[in-house]
Amino acid sequence: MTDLATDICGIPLAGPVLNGSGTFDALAARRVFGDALVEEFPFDCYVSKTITMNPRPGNPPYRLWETPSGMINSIGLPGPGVDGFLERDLVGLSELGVPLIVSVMADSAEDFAILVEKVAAREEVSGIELNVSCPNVHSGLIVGEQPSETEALMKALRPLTSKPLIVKLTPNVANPHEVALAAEAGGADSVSMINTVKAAAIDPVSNRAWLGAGAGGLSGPAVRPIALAQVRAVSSVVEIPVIGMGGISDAESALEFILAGARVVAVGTENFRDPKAGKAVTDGLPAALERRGFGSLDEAQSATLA
Amino acid sequence: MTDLATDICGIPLAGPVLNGSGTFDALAARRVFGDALVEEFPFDCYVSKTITMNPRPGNPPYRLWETPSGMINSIGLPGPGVDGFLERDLVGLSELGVPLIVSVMADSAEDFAILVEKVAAREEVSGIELNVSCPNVHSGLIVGEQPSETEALMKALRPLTSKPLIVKLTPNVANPHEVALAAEAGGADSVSMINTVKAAAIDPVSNRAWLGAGAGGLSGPAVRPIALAQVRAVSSVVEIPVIGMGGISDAESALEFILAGARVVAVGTENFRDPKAGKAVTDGLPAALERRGFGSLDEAQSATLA
Amino acid sequence: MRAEPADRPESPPAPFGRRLCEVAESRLAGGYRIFTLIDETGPVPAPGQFFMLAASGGWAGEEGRPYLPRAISHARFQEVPDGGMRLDFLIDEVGPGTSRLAAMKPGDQCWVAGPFGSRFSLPRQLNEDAAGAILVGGGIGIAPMAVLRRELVDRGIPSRSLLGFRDQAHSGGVEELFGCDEIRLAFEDGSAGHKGYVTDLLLQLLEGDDSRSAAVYSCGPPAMLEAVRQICLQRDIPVELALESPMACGYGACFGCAVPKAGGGYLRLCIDGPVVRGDGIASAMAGEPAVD
Amino acid sequence: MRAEPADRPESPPAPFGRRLCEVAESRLAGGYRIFTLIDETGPVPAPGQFFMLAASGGWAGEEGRPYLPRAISHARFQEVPDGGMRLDFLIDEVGPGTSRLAAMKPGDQCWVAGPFGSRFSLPRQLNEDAAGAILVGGGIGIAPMAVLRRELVDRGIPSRSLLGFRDQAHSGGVEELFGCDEIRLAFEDGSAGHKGYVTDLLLQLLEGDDSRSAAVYSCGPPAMLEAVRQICLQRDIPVELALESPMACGYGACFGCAVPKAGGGYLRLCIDGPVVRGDGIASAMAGEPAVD
Ligand SMILES: Cc1cc2nc3c(=O)[nH]c(=O)nc-3n(C[C@H](O)[C@H](O)[C@H](O)COP(=O)(O)OP(=O)(O)OC[C@H]3O[C@@H](n4cnc5c(N)ncnc54)[C@H](O)[C@@H]3O)c2cc1C
Ligand SMILES: Cc1cc2nc3c(=O)[nH]c(=O)nc-3n(C[C@H](O)[C@H](O)[C@H](O)COP(=O)(O)OP(=O)(O)OC[C@H]3O[C@@H](n4cnc5c(N)ncnc54)[C@H](O)[C@@H]3O)c2cc1C
Ligand SMILES: Cc1cc2nc3c(=O)[nH]c(=O)nc-3n(C[C@H](O)[C@H](O)[C@H](O)COP(=O)(O)O)c2cc1C
Ligand SMILES: Cc1cc2nc3c(=O)[nH]c(=O)nc-3n(C[C@H](O)[C@H](O)[C@H](O)COP(=O)(O)O)c2cc1C
Ligand code: FES
Ligand code: FES
Repeated sequence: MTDLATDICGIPLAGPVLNGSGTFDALAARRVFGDALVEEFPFDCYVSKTITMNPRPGNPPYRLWETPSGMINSIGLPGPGVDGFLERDLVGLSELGVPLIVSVMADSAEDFAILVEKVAAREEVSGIELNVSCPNVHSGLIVGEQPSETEALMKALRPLTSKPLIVKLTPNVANPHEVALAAEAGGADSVSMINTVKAAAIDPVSNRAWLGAGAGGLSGPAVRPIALAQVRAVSSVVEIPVIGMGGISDAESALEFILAGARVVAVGTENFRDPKAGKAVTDGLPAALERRGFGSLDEAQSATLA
Repeated sequence: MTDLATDICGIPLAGPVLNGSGTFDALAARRVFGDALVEEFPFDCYVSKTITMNPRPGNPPYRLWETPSGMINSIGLPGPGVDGFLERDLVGLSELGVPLIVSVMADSAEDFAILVEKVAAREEVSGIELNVSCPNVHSGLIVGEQPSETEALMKALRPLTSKPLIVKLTPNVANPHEVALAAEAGGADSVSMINTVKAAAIDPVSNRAWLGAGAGGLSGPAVRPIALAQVRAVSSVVEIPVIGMGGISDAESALEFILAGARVVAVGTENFRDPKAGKAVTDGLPAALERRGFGSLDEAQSATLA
Repeated sequence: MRAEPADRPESPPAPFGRRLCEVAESRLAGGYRIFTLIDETGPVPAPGQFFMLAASGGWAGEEGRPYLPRAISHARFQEVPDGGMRLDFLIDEVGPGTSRLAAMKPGDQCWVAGPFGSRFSLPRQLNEDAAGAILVGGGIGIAPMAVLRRELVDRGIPSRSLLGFRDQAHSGGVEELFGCDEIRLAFEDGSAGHKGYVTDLLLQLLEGDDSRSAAVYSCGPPAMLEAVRQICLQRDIPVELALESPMACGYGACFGCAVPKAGGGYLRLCIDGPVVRGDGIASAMAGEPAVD
Repeated sequence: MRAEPADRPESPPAPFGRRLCEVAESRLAGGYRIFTLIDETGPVPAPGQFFMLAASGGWAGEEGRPYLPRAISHARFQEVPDGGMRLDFLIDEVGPGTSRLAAMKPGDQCWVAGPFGSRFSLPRQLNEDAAGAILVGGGIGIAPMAVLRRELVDRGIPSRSLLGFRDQAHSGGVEELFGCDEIRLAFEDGSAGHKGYVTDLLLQLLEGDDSRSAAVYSCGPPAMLEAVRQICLQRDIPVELALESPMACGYGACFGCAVPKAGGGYLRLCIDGPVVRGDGIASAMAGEPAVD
């Protein structure tokens, strides 16, 4: 059996498969599936749903729309707010047996700083992902669209913690590598990508926008070719590791991201089709590596794409 | 039978269905299908493949990759160059019995100007589409990514002809409406959108980039939700009409674009699946309009999306 | 008799992951279709619970839809002597997902995850004074009502079922899923039973009855559910509704199935429902797709 | 006898659009599969031409692929007394598209566009001194060779067929599609016929023969085609090859099927091919997907 052990920003991982933020609520899953969820936890590292300063109800329904080979969501970051999360949820998440990355997002650099400090202070937390790219929240400027804004934000947050800071990039820009380079220059330890692609749908009956929030973000296999292009463009210019995602549905597609330059991968929408999708990806990796002629995960991670 | 007659930038059309540039070679189709191609021509207006200054061989193979509900192409604008096109192809295209829009693209404003002047001089030509968005040609700056560049280009070209100038927008920007507003400010008569979305694929055998040119553009139903969002974002801010496209595969999806704010639509990738796809869209429109409660095409065109 | 309505009975955890189950049968039932899966590993599902289903081959039509699994309530279960269960589902073909499920043939495989979600309470848990249960079902919503009715019969709890349909085509499954005891039908087109809405029957019943001893359960189209909810709220009658909402995952992962709560905010219908108390939500019509 | 090799015979225009044809039969043929469509409106296809095929239901697997139609050469046609044609196709299941086509059952419908592309020339058109034809086929590439051979038999033109296979599993269809006259087989694994490459047989034949009277036709894996091409070019023997390349449309619309021309630039294989002269292209291996 091929050894899949690896690491991301110094966090040791039993394998290269994370979940995409917001696509797997481990606490709800434990309620539904019982302790089997923990015993067979499908990811090598758990990324929380994006946490905000204050509790948020999320966007009005409808929040989902199925598309050809994908879906649009407009969830709007419902959640208990950072304090509720740290008080109530973190304990449960620390029982999962895998390293924990907490995703945070705020409207201002000041609030981002508060979130980072509060979250980093907790020893259960191995890393922090900065969501500067959510298309479903009306927070005015999307920091992640501007390299200069991204760099400034990173410079402000970097001194606050020695824990890994991961910047989640938006795909909705002309040149994601510029934003990635800015994140790196500002001190980011890693970039994760892609977040969802801006998308819309029309109600088949009422002729109005289907989504309660008007528009949302596209995910699933439909966006995989877009994600692969962006992962490749970014990983070929930055030194920091890339967490690749966008439409990964099996080991083969996960390996494509690694060949495109990602160090590790995350499974998002596929979790909705199969609660154990993360495990299915991991289980398929040794054979997928072999089919493509790699003796180890490391070989594939260090392959460079011609 | 519902009357589908409409117009785009003053060009009267028997119906609202165009082809996407580069997705239907009417001259080749006539060789293959004979005169039936002309007798049952599937579009209400024909848009040529993008024409360049000089003949181009196009990109090395492979140029195609099938994706979940879509495809990536990296064709690279092969063609006879503007003079070859005007000498040899235009006569054949003028026999199609529908208005003709010629798509052009150049590396510089000067060359764009030459193309526009040469093409506009021909009476067979009803309008000119400016392709400032092709992801498959390495021409340095993609004009269509910068609102200021787009506006400057338009201001340079506008005085050269009174024929309609249509700007084909790239989807690979954070805010397509800014580019659209710039095109409008520069004097464009219409914007067409979306061109293909930057995408990549990995060779399943060699672990290299599959496409000869490294990357390409995604099209087909997979991108439809992205196109709908962009058409909506653009049409809600510009006054000029929008030509909507991106994954249209039937009358229902065509109508979604009209509800999102497009005046007319174009069929691209679906032509590859069905050579008469344009006609299938047109034929299905009356029933689709009725299903959604519209008495006429015009009613749908003037509906505003809540 | 307890002083306070107790919690609902607990439902067992669902097997983690999804599993392939074989299609044993598929048959027309009026305008609907009933198909049967053989589930060898799942626990006995409770009334109101649902499964996420996806045909294992060709789950994707001409255009990459259906892509996500579809939430479907079970309409009946029967334990099989040599282990496992027969699960019946009642399907209304409204789009690519339900059509693909309905097209499965015996021997085909179907991905199954679940059972998921909350179950109906027992009448005494809903209302300590309950004398029995009133079940109000409409259209495809008769499926969970049929399961609840069976459980009540098994437990010896009296129930009366009021079932409403637009027309004969939208009444599939009644004969097969319901016994003939204590059932009253309403057809909007007057083709059988009472001509009109099922809520007419409910109102008749509640007028004759002592409302204080009623416990109402309902599943059906949003407009019907909201009418039932209003009738009960106005009379202070405890009511549980099985709602629908677009779902991607069914187990709390996507936050997509939001339904507005009574006090503001949203619940996740897949884990906080699909069975909710009438006074717990803002409306039965807000979280539903705009289907007629 | 004409002084100059003439143009290829013209192929009739394809019906504009695509049409539904019924699957009449589907059967295993060694490691391959042969299925039969009833085409009621298309013209008789010429040897070398191909069709774009897509199963009409479930053309899209778990993940929205296959999405585009697939280019498939016909392997045989037979006019049906009451109008129309039986079209046989030989299928190698290498991915989602060919697998879905192979899974079609009698009575299923299949979208068909075509026949498309160029046909093989007749021997005298290729080489005015031709005494007959040498057909070199490999693997799935025996399909167009079989059609060409039948035409030559019908026209009374002598031909010899050399067919090469990796192993028995990759030799499906030989018995059914070829008569037993003048056929020589090569198997790389030595399981039958000559042990080795079909090009060995070709070399033997050309050594014995007067090369000046040869006209060679070939279809098969890229490496085999390139070997045949080199053998012929070196000996100045006119050769026509039926190539493959990824295709989206099949009728010249997408410019995706580029194959490098001898003098630089690219041809569109769907309309300038799939049958090309050996000296017209830069290599038989450049426009092919990287399949083994
Ligand atoms: C808990 C629960 C239990 C259920 N139990 C049953 C049951 O027992 N039997 C049963 O038949 N159904 C049941 N349903 C409903 C069933 O899940 C839906 O009808 C089904 O998901 C529809 O899928 P579809 O692909 O057939 O139709 P869709 O194409 O999804 O269309 C259904 C309607 O949804 C809207 N819609 C949503 N998304 C889209 C989209 N992307 N494109 C087009 N339209 C869209 C449209 O208004 C359309 O009319 C249940 C639902 C829930 C939540
Ligand atoms: C003129 C012509 C005639 C032909 N005649 C026949 C015939 O008679 N019988 C027959 O069996 N075949 C024939 N073919 C070949 C056939 O068209 C291809 O094998 C078929 O298109 C493969 O489709 P697929 O979905 O089964 O496999 P794909 O998944 O398309 O895989 C086939 C190979 O193509 C590559 N590939 C290309 N795109 C992708 C992608 N998006 N994802 C993964 N891999 C990809 C891979 O290397 C893979 O191994 C012909 C081709 C042409 C051009
Ligand atoms: C329902 C849903 C909710 C999501 N919520 C978040 C979120 O809270 N924070 C975040 O950074 N990304 C969020 N994402 C984006 C995913 O983490 C991931 O970047 C994206 O979906 C692409 O991967 P996929 O195609 O595998 O789903 C969400 C995606 C979906 C589908
Ligand atoms: C094979 C192919 C070639 C294309 N060539 C051109 C082109 O020459 N000029 C252009 O402006 N757009 C070109 N496009 C983009 C289409 O016109 C259209 O904008 C895009 O494909 C989205 O529409 P669709 O999803 O319906 O195909 C091409 C698209 C494809 C698939
Ligand atoms: S359906 Fe995914 S959270 Fe409820
Ligand atoms: S396959 Fe489209 S041009 Fe040849």
